[in-house]
Amino acid sequence: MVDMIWLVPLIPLLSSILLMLGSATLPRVLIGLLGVCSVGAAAVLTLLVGLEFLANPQPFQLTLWTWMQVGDFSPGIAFYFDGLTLVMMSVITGVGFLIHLFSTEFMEEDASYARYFAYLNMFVAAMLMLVMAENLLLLYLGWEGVGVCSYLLVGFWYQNSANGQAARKAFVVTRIGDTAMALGLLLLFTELGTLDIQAMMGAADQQWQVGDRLPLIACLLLLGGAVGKSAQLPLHTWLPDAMAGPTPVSALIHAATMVTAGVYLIARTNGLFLLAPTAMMIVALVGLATLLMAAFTALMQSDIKRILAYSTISQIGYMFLALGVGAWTAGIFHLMTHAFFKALLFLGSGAIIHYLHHEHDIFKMGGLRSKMPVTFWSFMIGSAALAALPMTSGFFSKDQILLQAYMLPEAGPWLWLGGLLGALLTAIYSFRLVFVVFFGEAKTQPDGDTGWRMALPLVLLCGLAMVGGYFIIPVAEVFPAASTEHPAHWVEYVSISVPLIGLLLSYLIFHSGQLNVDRLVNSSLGQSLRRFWFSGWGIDWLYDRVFVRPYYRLSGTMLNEPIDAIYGLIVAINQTFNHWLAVSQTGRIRWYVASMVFGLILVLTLALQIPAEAL
Amino acid sequence: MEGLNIPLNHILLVSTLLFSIGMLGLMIRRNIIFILMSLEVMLNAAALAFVAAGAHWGQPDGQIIFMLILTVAAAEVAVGLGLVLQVQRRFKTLDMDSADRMRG
Amino acid sequence: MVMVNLILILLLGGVLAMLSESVSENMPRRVALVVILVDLAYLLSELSGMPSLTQLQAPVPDDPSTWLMHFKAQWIPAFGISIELALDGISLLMVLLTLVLGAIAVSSSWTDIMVKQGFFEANLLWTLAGVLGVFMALDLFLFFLFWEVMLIPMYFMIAIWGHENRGYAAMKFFIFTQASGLLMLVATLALVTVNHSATGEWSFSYFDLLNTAMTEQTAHWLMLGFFIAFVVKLPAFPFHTWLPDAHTQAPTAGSVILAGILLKTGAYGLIRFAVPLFPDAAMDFSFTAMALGVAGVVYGAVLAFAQTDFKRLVAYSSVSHMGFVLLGVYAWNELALQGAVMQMVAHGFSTAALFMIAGSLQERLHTRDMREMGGLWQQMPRMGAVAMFFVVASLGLPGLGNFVAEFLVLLGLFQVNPWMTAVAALGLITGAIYSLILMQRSFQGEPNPKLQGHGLVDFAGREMLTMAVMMVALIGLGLYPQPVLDMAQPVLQSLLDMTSVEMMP
Amino acid sequence: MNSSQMMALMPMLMLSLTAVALMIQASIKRDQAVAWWITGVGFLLALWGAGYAREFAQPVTLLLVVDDWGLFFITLILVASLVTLILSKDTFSPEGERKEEYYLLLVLSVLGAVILIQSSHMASLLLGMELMGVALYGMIAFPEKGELPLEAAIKYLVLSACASAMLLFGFALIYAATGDLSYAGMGAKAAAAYSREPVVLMAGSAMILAGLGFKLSVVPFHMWTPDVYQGAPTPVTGFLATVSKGAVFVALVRFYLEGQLYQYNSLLMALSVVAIASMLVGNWLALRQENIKRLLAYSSIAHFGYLLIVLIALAAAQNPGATALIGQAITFYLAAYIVTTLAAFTVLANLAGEDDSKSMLSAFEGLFWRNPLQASVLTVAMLSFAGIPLTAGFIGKFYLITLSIQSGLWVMLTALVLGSAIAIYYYLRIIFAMSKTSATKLKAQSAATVGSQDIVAALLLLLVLALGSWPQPFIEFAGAL
Repeated sequence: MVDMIWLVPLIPLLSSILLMLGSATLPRVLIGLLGVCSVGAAAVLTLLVGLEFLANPQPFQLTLWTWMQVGDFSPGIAFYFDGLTLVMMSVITGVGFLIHLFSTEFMEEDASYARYFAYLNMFVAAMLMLVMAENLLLLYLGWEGVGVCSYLLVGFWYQNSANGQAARKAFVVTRIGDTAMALGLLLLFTELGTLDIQAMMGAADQQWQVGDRLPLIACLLLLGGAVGKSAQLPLHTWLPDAMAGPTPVSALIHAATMVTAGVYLIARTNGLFLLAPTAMMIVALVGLATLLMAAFTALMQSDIKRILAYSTISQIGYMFLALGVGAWTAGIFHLMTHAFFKALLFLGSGAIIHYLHHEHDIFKMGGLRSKMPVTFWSFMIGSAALAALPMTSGFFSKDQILLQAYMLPEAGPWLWLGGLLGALLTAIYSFRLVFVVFFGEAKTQPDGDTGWRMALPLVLLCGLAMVGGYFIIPVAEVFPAASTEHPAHWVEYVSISVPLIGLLLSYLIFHSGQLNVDRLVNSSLGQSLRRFWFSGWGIDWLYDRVFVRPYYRLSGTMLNEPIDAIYGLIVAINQTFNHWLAVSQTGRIRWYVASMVFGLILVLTLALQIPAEAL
Repeated sequence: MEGLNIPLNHILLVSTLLFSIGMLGLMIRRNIIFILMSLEVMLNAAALAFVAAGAHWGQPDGQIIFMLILTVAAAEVAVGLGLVLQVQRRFKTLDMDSADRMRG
Repeated sequence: MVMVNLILILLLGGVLAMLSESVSENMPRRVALVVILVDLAYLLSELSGMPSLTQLQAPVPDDPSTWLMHFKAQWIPAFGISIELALDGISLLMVLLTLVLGAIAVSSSWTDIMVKQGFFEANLLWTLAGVLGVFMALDLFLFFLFWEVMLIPMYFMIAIWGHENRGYAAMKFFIFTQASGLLMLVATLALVTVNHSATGEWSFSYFDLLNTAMTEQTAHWLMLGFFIAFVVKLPAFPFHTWLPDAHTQAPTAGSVILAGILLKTGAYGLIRFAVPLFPDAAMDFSFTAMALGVAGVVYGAVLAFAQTDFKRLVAYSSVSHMGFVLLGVYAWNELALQGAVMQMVAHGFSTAALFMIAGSLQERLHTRDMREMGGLWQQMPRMGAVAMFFVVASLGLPGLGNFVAEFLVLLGLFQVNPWMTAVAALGLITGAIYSLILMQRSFQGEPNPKLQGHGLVDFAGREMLTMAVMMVALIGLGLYPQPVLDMAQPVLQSLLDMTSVEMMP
Repeated sequence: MNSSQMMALMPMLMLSLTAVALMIQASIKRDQAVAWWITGVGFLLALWGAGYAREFAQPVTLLLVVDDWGLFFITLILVASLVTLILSKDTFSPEGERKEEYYLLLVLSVLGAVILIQSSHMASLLLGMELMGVALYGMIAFPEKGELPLEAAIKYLVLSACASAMLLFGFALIYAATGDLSYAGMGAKAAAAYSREPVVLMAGSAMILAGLGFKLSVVPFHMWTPDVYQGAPTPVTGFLATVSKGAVFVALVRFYLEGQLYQYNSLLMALSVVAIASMLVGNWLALRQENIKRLLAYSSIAHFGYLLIVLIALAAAQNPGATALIGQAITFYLAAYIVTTLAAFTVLANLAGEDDSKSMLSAFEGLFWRNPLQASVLTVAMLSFAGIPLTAGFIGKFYLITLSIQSGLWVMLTALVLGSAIAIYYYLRIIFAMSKTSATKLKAQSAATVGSQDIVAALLLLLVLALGSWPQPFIEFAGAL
């Protein structure tokens, strides 16, 4: 069975190709079936392979063919399968399947139904390649592949140039990170002689000492790729804009799978990062900074999808924090639970948007609790998990992260405190969303509640979001053993209670109105803070001024080829000579004779330069 | 030839002078007749130099060449005068500065 | 003789195509296509008798008998000039590329040539013949001859069937390449003279000239002569300015051939002549050359972004892409060289396809100005999808040929100069920026109201077939480039061996 | 003079006989067609004579030297004269009945050229050059209509006479210094003269170079060229550009070699400056010229600038191999130039005739579609001038570059490359104009019948291509001279 894993990415890929070729001819039903079933089949295969693996947890690898061989450089089209791979594949195919199913209803009326599923299937295939890759080059293939699919799907409704703008931004910003990552690959191969992840980590272990300069550089370059893809500071700006795509796309790509690829990358190359403690610390700090920045920003947004987008950035910040403090398992665990509840939330918001005529502003919604019960409960559960209320899946994963962060010597408690602040904010903004959208008075009328193709995924994801915390992910072999020490109990209690406090605050502010923050908000400091947070800490503005506009200006001023001016000058010189010489051809005999006389004098002068000894 | 022993260089100098005068005439004269006359002066300057050089070396060659030059000059002038007639007929002037239809 | 026949078939085919115009207006293009396919089939049938191409023997650069094919006939014995053609892995690759893209070029101009079709197809075939000659000639005189002569039909293609500003573009193209060719001629003759004074024999044969001994300074100057000729054709910054004009103004088939094949002659020349003939000088010069390569990569990309003319944008992207080739060649190690060779092939397809799309748009919209486009996907989804494919290919999406090429170049370059690699890698980012803006301005965005109801015709059978060939080629190169790598490997290896031996103190 | 020497002068004799025959014919019955035929037969006989004379190659008195090299050029200029003759038929037949003097002038001019080529003495040089020149004045001024031919003739006459005077004066000075009038004698005595009278010797040589430089139209003695080219009847221009210039160059080479002028650095310097100036100025002048005849005039300036490189290279030639190469180079380049120029003027004569406006570039637009044969010939001629491979001009340039490299003439080489690079532009302009499609609406010429001129053009085309693509036989031939 395990030999069949190459089918897992292949099936969606084939389906994608089929959909592209038949986009004009296939009937819609068939399109939907093909799109959903291919991922479903991949999910089933994953399940079967996973069961076999769990029975006999031996990592294995499968080489299909040698991609290219140039000297010592011989990356293969090869897969590596272990617990981490299994987790990722399960999330991708499982959640992916549900989202595909959801999409059949969500996209029902869209003219480009086939194109949508083609892209989506291709994305699944690329994402699977990413997580299954045995070597970094193949991983890079998947990495760029998902990038392109993300680009295509964000800009799916291409007639609106704003969407195209968002799509290009997503691609280009992540490409910046990707380029760093590519350089990392070059460095790793040049130094270690291989890109095969396992072999590379082995070689690194032998060649490098902990704290060396080279592993630090390599890790930082990889981190560059990771922050790009995972929308962490400073390359996070694309994700909120990427919400321009269809909502299921946001759920799949920009919440559950692709954006967590950076986390996967770091976890996968943990052997390298362990050699570079400084890099680990940077990862943790990036995570912390991002989670706080995004949480503050999420608090201020009014577009339902942007709230979720910033919340995603923030949650991935937690994962980075986890990776940075060495809580590998916790990071991956949070990745999984986050995939469940964030997909749930996104799909829920998709349902709202779908039935509310593409309304995105939460303040124009309200009171939807009774009209859309399935959606409401989805949101309740999803938000609870997001806020990490006890016993939800998010609780288990986030709690582990915070505790392990606390255990880190020296910086630990500070990281923990930062994480707590984030948790508080998370609880506030997630329930702010719930209260504003589902309680209070109704401002718009939905067309109804979800049909079964939407409801089923929501319900299933609700279940996962609730019980996901009890899953045990089989990654013990993948990562170095975490310390078994536990922090003092009060730390644990504080960690548990903070989200509850956040919930309470949120209730008081946004539902009961007992806590009035208007004065605070309307103060001048409050206003400017609000604006500052709302804009995502002004980072977009900064980038626009520092990078985007100068680039436009640069290319604009060079439009007419400065280099050509040099050649233009040569031409002009020749033309000038031509002009003056042509003028000299006056047509008059006397002038011509003068020229000859001049020539005669010239020749005589030159010829009479007789060396002194001859005279 | 006793008593008439002028150094060769002096005669060459004179002929150079003549040559230059002819050339100057070519440059400043606009009338085609004068131009032809200037040419004649130049040719004769060369002829003079030949004669002198022949005398210097005691050879007849210089004088033979002189004869040749006379012939050549005559031929040139003959054709030249023929053209002058045409010029006068068609351009209605002998001013050569007016013959500048082709230029540039 | 096979090689001579290959060239003759094209030359005579050109005459035939010209004559066939009298039969029917549409005859020449059919004749041209058939001629190219016959040529290709002939080559393949001759190759099938050879030992498996994947296990090519490593040709010893200065021993012609180890090459795949070798042909030598006296031509001008007074100067030791002969008709010497030879084929090794790299030339074979280039020859195959030439013929395949040649067929594609004919297909790409199937309908847009209105006048003098016969002469057009003849010029096309003659250009191809010249290019084949360039790729196979190993007598430096003969090489120069092909190098210059192939420009003439190309010149006519631009000057007669080009777009609005064709005169200027054709002239610029011709003068740039001719003037730089003069330098190469001087360098060639100087090299031969040096060899002559050393051995007392006149010879233009590559094999005789390879090991010419000369002073460092001489080698440096001569190398420069070759280098400039080749990088003008490549083109490399700052000699590239003929390219945007020529590509933009050429008819579609002309652009396809220019970008797909003609540029590669420059790269081929560098690999075959500029470096091996003067290994030490070339190595001394490599930093400058690589710096030019990097400059080209970035400069081309920045300028591409600014363009509003579809073809001009693609043209500048070529400048950027060929910068990678220059980098690959002068990094001069196996990885980088393989990358350069890959880039030559992959860029041939991806850019040719983009030019074809540009041509199709021009044919339908009568403009190349992207400000007049927008939202074309709606009316022409197939063309849009195809364009998307080649755009992402050109921005270096892994899984497609261009990625393999660029990655190998960067990998090889990194071992030589990491900092330069880092700057060159900027090309990946800037490449994404201009590629995507191309899609945005033409196929995506709000549909241009002026184009509504124009009844734009989407790609149909012939066009899709042509495109499919190139797509399959790029995917093949991207996922299993090994056949190409294997073909080039022995050649590159022996070149590397040779230069490394010579560079020993 | 014995009979073998007489045989050696066979081409000259034949031409003289032709001249006499023409005069007799004129006195009997004036008929242009007959005169044309007589001239043609005369040229053919002279051609035969040139072949016949090879067996009797020897110096004939002090004045003339008959050798293979000279005979080859005689053959070449006879061919050129034949072409001129063929082209002249159409040009001058509209002039009316009484125009057969033209043919007499042509024959005399060719005779002058032949003498010039074989001259080895000051006197024969003078006679040859004047015979050729004076006849040419007449040929240039021959058309009765239009002012341009007359203007051209008078300009040529005055300036040419001035140049002759310079030449003569130069010879007088050299004679004064050395006491000898034959080239060989001068060469033999020059060394002694140099130590005695260097100024006179050098001044004399310089004036001779100036005088010959005028005929070759090198800068700064070039100014007459465009005006005369433009004003003269097109066949005459072709004749002037090929026969006159070719013969003068051969004479220059003889004088230069026999007189051993290459020994004097100051002279070489003067030659170099003139050569470089010609290469650059000629090409610059041609750059934006709209009249093709003038353009070709300017381009010829540049070409003789290129050719002068050979003379300079001679000074640096150390071994016989290098000298042989130089001989080949002169022969090949000159031959290539003559053939190419003939081809170009054939087309010009066919298309432009004597209408000045028709020799403008604009008149050639779309020629490819109206008259493919003539357009192809002109294209190949232009490519040959530009030195593109497969044409004769390329091999010529190949020689020049090789020579410059061998002799280490880097400055000359640079000028050559620069000049050639500039030249590409204007040669290409002509080709581009001919390929313009906008002019295709112009009616196709009603030249349904293939005239003799088409055949001449086609033959010249083949010759240019053959010299360029299969030069080996000719190289061997030139090497044997």
